[in-house]
Amino acid sequence: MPILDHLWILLALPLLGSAINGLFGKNFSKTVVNSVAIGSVALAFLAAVEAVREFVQLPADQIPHVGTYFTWMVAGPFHVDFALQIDQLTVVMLMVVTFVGMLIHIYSTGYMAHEGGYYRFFSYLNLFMFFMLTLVLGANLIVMFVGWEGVGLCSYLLIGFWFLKKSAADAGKKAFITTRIGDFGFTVGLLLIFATFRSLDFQTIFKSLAANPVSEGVLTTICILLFTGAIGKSAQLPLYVWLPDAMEGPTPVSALIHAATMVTAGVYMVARMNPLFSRAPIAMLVVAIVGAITAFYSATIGIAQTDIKKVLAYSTVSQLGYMFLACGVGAYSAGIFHLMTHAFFKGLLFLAAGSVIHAMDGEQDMRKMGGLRKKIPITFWTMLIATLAIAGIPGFAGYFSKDAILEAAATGPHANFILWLLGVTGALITSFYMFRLIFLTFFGEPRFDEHKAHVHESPRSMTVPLMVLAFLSIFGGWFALPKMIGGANYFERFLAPVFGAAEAPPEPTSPSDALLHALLSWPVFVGLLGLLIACYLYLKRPDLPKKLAQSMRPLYTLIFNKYYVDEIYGFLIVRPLLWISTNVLWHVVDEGVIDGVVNGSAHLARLSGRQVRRLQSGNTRSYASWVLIGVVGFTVLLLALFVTGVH
Amino acid sequence: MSLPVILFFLCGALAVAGAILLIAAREPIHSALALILVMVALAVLYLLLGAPFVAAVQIIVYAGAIMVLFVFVIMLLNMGVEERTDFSQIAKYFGIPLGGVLIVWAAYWLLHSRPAAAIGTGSGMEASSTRGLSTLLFRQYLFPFEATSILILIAILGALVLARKEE
Amino acid sequence: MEFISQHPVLVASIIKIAVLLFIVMTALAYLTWMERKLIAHIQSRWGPYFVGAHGLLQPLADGIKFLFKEDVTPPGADKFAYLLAPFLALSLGMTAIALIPFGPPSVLIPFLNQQAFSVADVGIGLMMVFAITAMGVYGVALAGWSSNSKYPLMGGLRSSAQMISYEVSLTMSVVGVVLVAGSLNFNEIISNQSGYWHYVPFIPKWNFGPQIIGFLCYLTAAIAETNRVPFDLPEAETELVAGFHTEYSSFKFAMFFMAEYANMITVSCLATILFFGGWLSPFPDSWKWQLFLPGAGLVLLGIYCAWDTLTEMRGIARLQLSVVTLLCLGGGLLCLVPQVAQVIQGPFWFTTKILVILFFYIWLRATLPRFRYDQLMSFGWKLLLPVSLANLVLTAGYFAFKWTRHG
Amino acid sequence: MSVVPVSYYLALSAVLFGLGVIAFVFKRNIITIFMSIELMLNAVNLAFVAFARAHNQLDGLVFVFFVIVVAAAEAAVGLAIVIMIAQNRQSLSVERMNLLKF
Repeated sequence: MPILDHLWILLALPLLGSAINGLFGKNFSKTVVNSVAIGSVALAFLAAVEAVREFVQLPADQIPHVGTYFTWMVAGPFHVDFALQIDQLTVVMLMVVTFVGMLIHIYSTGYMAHEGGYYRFFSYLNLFMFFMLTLVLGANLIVMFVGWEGVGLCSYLLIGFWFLKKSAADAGKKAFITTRIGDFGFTVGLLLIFATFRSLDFQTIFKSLAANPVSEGVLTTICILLFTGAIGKSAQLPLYVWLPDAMEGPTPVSALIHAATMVTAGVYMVARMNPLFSRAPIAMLVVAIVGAITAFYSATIGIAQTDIKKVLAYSTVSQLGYMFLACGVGAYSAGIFHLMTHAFFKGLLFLAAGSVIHAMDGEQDMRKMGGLRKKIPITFWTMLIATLAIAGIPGFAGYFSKDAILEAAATGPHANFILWLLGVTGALITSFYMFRLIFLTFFGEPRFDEHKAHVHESPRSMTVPLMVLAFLSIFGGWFALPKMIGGANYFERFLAPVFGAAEAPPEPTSPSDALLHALLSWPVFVGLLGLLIACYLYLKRPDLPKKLAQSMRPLYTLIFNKYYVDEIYGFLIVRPLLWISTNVLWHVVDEGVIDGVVNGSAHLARLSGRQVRRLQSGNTRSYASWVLIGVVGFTVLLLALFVTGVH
Repeated sequence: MSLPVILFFLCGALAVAGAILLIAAREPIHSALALILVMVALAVLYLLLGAPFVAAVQIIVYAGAIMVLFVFVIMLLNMGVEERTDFSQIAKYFGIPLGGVLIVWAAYWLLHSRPAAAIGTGSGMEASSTRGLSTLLFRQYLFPFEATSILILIAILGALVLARKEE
Repeated sequence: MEFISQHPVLVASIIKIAVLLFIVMTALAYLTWMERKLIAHIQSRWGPYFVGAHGLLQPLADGIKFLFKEDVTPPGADKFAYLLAPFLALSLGMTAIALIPFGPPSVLIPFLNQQAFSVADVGIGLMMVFAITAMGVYGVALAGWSSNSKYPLMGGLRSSAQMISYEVSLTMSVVGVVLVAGSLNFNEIISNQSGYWHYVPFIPKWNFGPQIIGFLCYLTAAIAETNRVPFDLPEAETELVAGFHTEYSSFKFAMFFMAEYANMITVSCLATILFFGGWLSPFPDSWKWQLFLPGAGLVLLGIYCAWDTLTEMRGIARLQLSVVTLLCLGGGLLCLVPQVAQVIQGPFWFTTKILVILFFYIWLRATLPRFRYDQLMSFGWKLLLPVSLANLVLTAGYFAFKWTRHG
Repeated sequence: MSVVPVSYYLALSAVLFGLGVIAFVFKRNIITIFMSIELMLNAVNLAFVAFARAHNQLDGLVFVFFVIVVAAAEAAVGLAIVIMIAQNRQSLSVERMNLLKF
């Protein structure tokens, strides 16, 4: 059977796995849980592959291919089907999600081997896959929104997986609430869209948009509202604060949700809605600005972090910034491209970091590491590859995508020098702190007690995914290779039908200067520069960083404390909120009004009961008399009616 | 004043008297006897109404079995006369008067409401009524009939369970 | 005169009731005599002998004795119920007999054109009889309760329990007959039994044959219903002095006695009607000589009495017996008159059959020991009822089969 | 008058029923209260028969049968219960059986 007509299978498989593990997993052995979880995801992956195979053979006029399964809700003009669609963009996301997801499932079996609530973890993970696929496949904004919120839920559950640890539970809450703020905007955006287009179905929206132009103001509002949602979900300024804390969750979770898939949902959404955005220049500009600033800003924070995962978290934030920058300057395909490569290398980075932490028995502070190069070679090499990729060293995946983005920022239709500058600086800092991470972790002398911490390479189940991802981090970007020798980017060409309206096709140039231009581009330069600086500071003169910190203490402390953003938020938002909640909502509204009503009614009931219970005399004759009274009353009534009716 | 009319008033009076006696008597046995009197009187009325079979059943089952059961139980327990306590004010001041009201007023209503449909002695339709009754009972009302048999069975079981001595 | 012509039913009924009462009373009295005599002879004694020839005046003497005895009412007895009980018992016992047809309905009373041989020919006579006998329990129960004494109470309890228990199987055992006859009317039931089995000659088509199980059940239940040996638990002398009527004396006691015998007669009548073809003669109508059987019988009896008078009797007894002789001969000769013979036919057969059954009753009493109470109950519920039910089912099944076969 | 109008029968049944009700409220002895219920049932039966006669339909009589059957069942169970009560409480007065109260 053509699986395209049964896309729901893609959703059903992980959901089934989640249900089985969640309901019965408690009594299963680890093997069973593993086979169920991985099996479901692997099957989903295979189904996705098959779907893509069939998709590729589809004639162009049947794209996007929409499958409507049942009418979900109908209220007057408001009509929502449960419909799934697949087009080029979906294909990319589908492959990324299912494949990386599968790898991370496998990895988790090794990483979580010694954890309690094993089945719970995998049930959540499968559930996440389900929602993520819903998000990606949804053919209308409502279905997409379900996935959108669902992944948020799973992220909450998984961040707080060790809910006995207060920090983890708090982090979960923080993530949920912060994203909720963004989602509020997103929801309003949905309402506005429906109000404008009388539909929430992607194709319908785009068609009607193409047919009769909508006033730019409305579009801008819509786009900015949607973008707030993206800001929340994809951790952009000013709502990025939840992502670093989300590192409380298990590392595979960080890899899957907070690097590879969920956080990129915002980017996906913006790309999906590109017809709207591209008609709203101001919104585009906002997106671009937010993206660029985030990219730069969080990169700077990354410099001073000591927790290995925190560094990666901030780098994720900044990479997401790059993606939005791409979208903002109209290079959606570049954004998605970066999304994909980022999924590979950032996932790899996290997994490798996880492997390091695994090796160090849960130690996350880079200052207590060092010299692990020999002890855990596989982890080291794979992580190095990922770092080269993210730093944008030519030949690695990250190079192509980041280059495409910056080029778009520089020469694209919406080119803007300042944004470009921010991007480039960000790239420099990125490569610097990434290599700082590498050097601190793997080079130099061990800064931990060798005898106490028996460092060991991770099991096969963890290393294999690392290697696979490393492979992808190298070759995952070579779709763009032909561009260097003057061709067009395969990736861009593939995605052209989706973004065609938005993007101008790249003008062909002659091979030689294309190659030259590519190799002499700024990204390469800054990438190498960052590498050198890091090398100098942390290999040649390990004492220098401290001196630097001393010399520019205020800046350092500012950065080290992440610009005190959490504190500021706490002071500006959380404290007032707490105060109002405590003194008004709690003591006045809840205790005074609500409890008053409840207790009052209870008291009333008791009073009346005390009176009425006298009727319950236990004396049959009294009861009989009451019945009799009722009977007489009724007959009187009936006969009265009868009389008036007849005579 | 033809025979049936005389009989009607006679038996009606007997029935009412029996009912009043049932209330007045303090000795349960006397109440039971009064009730039997009522039943017999009613049986005669059924005869008047041309339903001899029902009359017979009334006597056999009601007077002959059910009331015997009552008498039997009264004798078995032999708890003496009933004590006229008045713990229930509501019954004293509302129940009984209301009952009186109900009687008078319902009787009045029934006497005056419908056009007085005449009823003869019903002689001559006895056999036919019995035959028709049986056909009705075993054809149209077969299911309820069987249901009642089940009901009886259940009642027997219930009585047995209740009466059984726990050892 | 004119009232009579207006209400023939009333007048006829009154006359018939009077006659019937007289007959039944005497019958009761002499039933006691018969019983004592029979049992005595079975036990090779003489039985009552000195009051009148063959003790023929014994019942009379007893009656007088009862009348003149002191009537004691135990202290603390419930006066009303205590009085009511014997009246209830006797009157009910009598009333049941009023429904029995002693002869064919064809025979009418002159001038009034009403049936001669049954006081009330009700459409559902059987049901009515059962209704009345069902009420019979109260006599016993009330008597037992109202005497305010230990033994009567127990006797009353026992008998009421026993009676309601056996009444069930009594009714059940009869339903078979009702099915056969397809009617509850006595006359129809009887006329339904007329004729012969065409494949077994000379055996009248009485229900006795096909309903043999029903008959046996009926007989047993009937004996229990009338508290006779071997089911006379309520008045088991050895256990409860005299059961429910221990405290009764003088005429009230007599009434209980008569009530018992009246019930015996009733159930015998029922048995006759239901199983032995009531007033039908066992011989084919073609045999004309059977018309003269009653007369001949009486004459023979008279001749025997005459011989007895001349040989055995002395003094006053001879006188008395000669009176009897004359009565028998006269009656016999009267019965030999054809018209009279025609009329007397039904009652003659009916009484003969009743006498046979009564004889059986007495015979039982002379022979059998008494049941134990629990035996009685378990017998009634666990054996008699199921068997009679089985009989009912069999009969019903037979008819269902038959009717489905042909119309 | 030579025939009895049906309304007379109905009135009689009404009176009997009312008396039954009064008995129910007035009597204190469980068994007699039971009897008053039977009295009411009888009154209803009378009404049934009267109506059956009035409309020349036998269904009413059938209903009478069912009523009687139900009454029999009720008596069987009820009296068993009464016996239990009497054995446990040594009293038949409903007014003394008021454990089930506030």
